[in-house]
Amino acid sequence: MIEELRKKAEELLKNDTVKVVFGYGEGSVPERTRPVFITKPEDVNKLTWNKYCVYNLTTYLKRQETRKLGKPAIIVKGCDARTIIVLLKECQIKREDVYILGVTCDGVGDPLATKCESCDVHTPRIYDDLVGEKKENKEVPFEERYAELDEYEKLGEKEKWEFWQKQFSKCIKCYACSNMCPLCFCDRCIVEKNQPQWIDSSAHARGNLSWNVTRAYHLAGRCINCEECQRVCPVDIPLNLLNKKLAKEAEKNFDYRPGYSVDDELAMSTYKEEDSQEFFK
Amino acid sequence: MSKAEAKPENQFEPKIIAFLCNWCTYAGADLAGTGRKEYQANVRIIKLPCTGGIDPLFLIKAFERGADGILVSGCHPGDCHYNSGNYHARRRWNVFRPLLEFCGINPDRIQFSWISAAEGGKWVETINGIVDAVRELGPFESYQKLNTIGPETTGEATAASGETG
Amino acid sequence: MEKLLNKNKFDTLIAGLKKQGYKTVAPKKDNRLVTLEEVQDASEISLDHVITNNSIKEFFFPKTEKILSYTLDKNKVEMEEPKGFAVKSVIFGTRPCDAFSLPVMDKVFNWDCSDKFWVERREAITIVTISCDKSDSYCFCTSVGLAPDAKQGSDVLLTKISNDEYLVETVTEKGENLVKEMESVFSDPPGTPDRQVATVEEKFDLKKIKPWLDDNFEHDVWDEFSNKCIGCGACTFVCPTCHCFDIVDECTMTKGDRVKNWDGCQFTMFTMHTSGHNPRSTQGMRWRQRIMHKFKYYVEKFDSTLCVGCGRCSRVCPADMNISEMLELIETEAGK
Amino acid sequence: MDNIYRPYLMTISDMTDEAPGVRTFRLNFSDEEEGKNFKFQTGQFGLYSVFGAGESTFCIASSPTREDYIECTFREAGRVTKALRELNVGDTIGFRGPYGNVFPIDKWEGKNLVFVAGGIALPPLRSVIWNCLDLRDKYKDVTIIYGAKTVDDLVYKNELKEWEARDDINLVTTVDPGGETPEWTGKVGFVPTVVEEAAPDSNDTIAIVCGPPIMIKFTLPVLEKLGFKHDKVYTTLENRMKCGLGKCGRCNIGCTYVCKEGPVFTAEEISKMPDEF
Repeated sequence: MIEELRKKAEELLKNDTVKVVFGYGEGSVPERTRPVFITKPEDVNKLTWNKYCVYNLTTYLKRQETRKLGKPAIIVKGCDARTIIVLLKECQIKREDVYILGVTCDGVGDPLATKCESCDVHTPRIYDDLVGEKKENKEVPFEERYAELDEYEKLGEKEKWEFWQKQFSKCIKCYACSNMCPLCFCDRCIVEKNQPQWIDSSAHARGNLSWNVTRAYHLAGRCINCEECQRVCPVDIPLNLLNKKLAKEAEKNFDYRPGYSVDDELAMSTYKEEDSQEFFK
Repeated sequence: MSKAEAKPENQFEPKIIAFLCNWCTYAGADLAGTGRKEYQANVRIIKLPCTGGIDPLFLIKAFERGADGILVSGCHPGDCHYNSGNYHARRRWNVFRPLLEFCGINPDRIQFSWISAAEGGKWVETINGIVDAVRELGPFESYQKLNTIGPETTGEATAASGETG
Repeated sequence: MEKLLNKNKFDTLIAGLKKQGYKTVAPKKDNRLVTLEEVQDASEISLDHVITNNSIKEFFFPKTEKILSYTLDKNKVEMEEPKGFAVKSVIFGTRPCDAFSLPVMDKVFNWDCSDKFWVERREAITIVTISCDKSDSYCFCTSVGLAPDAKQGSDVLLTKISNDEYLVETVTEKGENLVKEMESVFSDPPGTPDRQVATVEEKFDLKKIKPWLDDNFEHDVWDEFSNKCIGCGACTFVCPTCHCFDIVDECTMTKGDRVKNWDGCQFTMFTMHTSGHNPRSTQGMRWRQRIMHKFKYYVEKFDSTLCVGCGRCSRVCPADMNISEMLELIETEAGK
Repeated sequence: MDNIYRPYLMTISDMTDEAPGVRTFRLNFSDEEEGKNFKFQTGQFGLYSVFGAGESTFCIASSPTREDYIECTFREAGRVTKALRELNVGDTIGFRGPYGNVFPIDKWEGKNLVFVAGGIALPPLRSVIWNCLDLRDKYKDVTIIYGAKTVDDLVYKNELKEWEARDDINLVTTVDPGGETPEWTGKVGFVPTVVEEAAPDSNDTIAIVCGPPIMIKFTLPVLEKLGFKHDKVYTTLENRMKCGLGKCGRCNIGCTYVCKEGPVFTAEEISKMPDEF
């Protein structure tokens, strides 16, 4: 599969279909890979593919440093391809400006990443070219997809508060979560705006709660649960639980899952008259 | 007045912030006033053009600044002055409310309602309802405690916590 | 002064320190993280790690701290000095690289004028370091002039000499006093202790780095190496020697605090002018600033490298940017 | 130990609107004792704070020869300057300083002085201009070349009139093409061009230039052409700052900390700095 990827990348660079290939390269230790940006056909051997390819490379579609390398071919797993669909829907990229090199995937991470346990996109749902044997995207039941939340949803109000306060107290406001997130693409994040200062930039209890809640909320109905925020958090806050909770609510209330089809309407920019309002008085 | 006189001593008086749409609920509250209807005086109203313009951050900010409870209220579905603002708002609260609940914030502290310009009576009921409910819950101490910055809240992991040695 | 400390005395030591009014901080394990934090007794201490996830920095320069409080009444302002930030403490079981970061940072926090929030904490806290008995591939203390059993910055240094025993060496008067205070838990050291110290491979030659940096402010390597950087502040925040900060006001209508927060040179907004002009407008420039600050500017200003080789930045980097790899690359470039 | 981040409390005793969005405050120490002990030299800056909004860095725009007060001039641009503009005479602000180095006016004695400023960059020069004017007999010819986008944008309009009226100052004012009004009697053109036309004699002359980066970039070559040596040209730099004390780590240009080794630099010093402005 690595050979096939390299061959494909080489071809795309040689025939000038793209200027750069966003892919995975060997990391600083065997248990890690790192993003690589291949601009010369002779460098394609730097590309690799293994179970440590956890990154969602689509985040580099938003960064000016990598955008200026020219039209990219981007290696995406099924989950990453969902991000591409959201980015297309949100008009952040144009379809013709990116060449999608899909890879089929049995799961990444060691131990297997949580996101892979309930994967229903082993084969990307959007691609220009597919590398690897096509796999069936078996539907995973709703309960199973959100099973991770059960133990937290069961907690009492006080326990929930204490659990999250303990988690948020660790936050150092490094913003790795939002910088890594391919869907956090605002030029200037709400936390960087100070007129007014909606979110305290200090890493104290108050600032950390408003930051983490807002970050998660801004991804409501958009997050495809690639878990990158959680993976990169240097203080190990289970951020994806928040994202997943929102995804669950969006799916439950609006019957919507982001990144499955370019034809869907975005959940948070539309409405239905029959939307739930049971909690309204 | 009668309520105030009947008030038991040291009874907790919650601070309620109400985010109201200009066209329906605010007018409804106004109607309650012109109709000389009495309701508990714990509410501070913030008038906005439309519930669709209420960012969830407003709610967070209200708690940060000491609110014990929040009411968000606008036009009934179908009645929005801007056609669909309240529908969009409803979507937002449909996900935001569970998120807060998931983080351990009692959903009873945030209430949502549709009150039209003609429903002065419903306004009175709603306010009395939320004030009583939040009074029952007590002050939102767990959130308000977050507000003290300085050595005492820089986290357990910090040498700076505790008293001067 | 040399002594011997048996692991089974940790309990008495921590209890004794607490009795003497010390706040005790030590490595504690929670799930995947090992962090330095307050412990109530020795059973909470975890020593089975290469290095703690958080650095010692936050005990002297917290991620957020009040530097001034005030009350506002119409146009009258009353200022109040923060109190109680310097707590008599012992940090037990930090690593030599972390301990060394303190004398390095003393230089900037005392440059011409002293930051009392740093200085008073320095005075209040005693550092009991444990030499590293293991290392990982991210460690490079030996490349920046340190060693897994270096003493600089520690008040007391413990080095493992058997499964249960540590050799205790006092480094400063403060350390000596601490050992005296706790005399009963220590015993006399053996004649020829077998010091169990990790080996850390020397990855680059520091002497070759600065001359290259002097000449290569403009170089393709800055952009090429950093194009995977996502511009977060994880590296700077976990770094024991990154000391950049922001000052912000947080207030209500009647009172407020002026707060000093960690800030990092990798953020776009860090240097942005109000006009929108940004002297360091690309990630390459910001990455260059980080390397230059650590291995050139600080050396010129304070005759000290602003890096202790702990490797934390490389461990946490979301994009696997590795600082020692960068320096190895510079060494190679310098050799060309 | 003293808290280096603790500001002096200052009372706004007067304010002047200079141009759209630009205002000058005259500030007096709330504590007289502090005021008596306070000394600064021209070129230095400080951190002005609105309690509740934060701190912002600008120069001290008044001359140290006027001892009873300090003045600052700011344009409303960000959070702090916006809050500053909402204040009135009698309100209290914070001030930390003076920080940074100074214009070496002693070294300039007996020489001609040429001041070149653009837009909102006149305030730092105003301090040194008044300083030199208050010691007028120590210097030979004084030329001031000042330009702004429009007539409205010229700051210190009253002082410009006063300088114009004096016969011991050669004042040249200019506005960018299109920025003139029918009554405008000054020049029309960009500052570098006007400097070239005015062609001040470079012999035994010090030039002090302050303005937006683009103006400085084009003015320095003009001065060079007129024969000004790099070490005879002074400017002040600005960078984002938080502490003003060399600790917060953001104002450096290469190895140079603007807050401590600046803000005053000669063109020669600047030419040696890496391109990181």
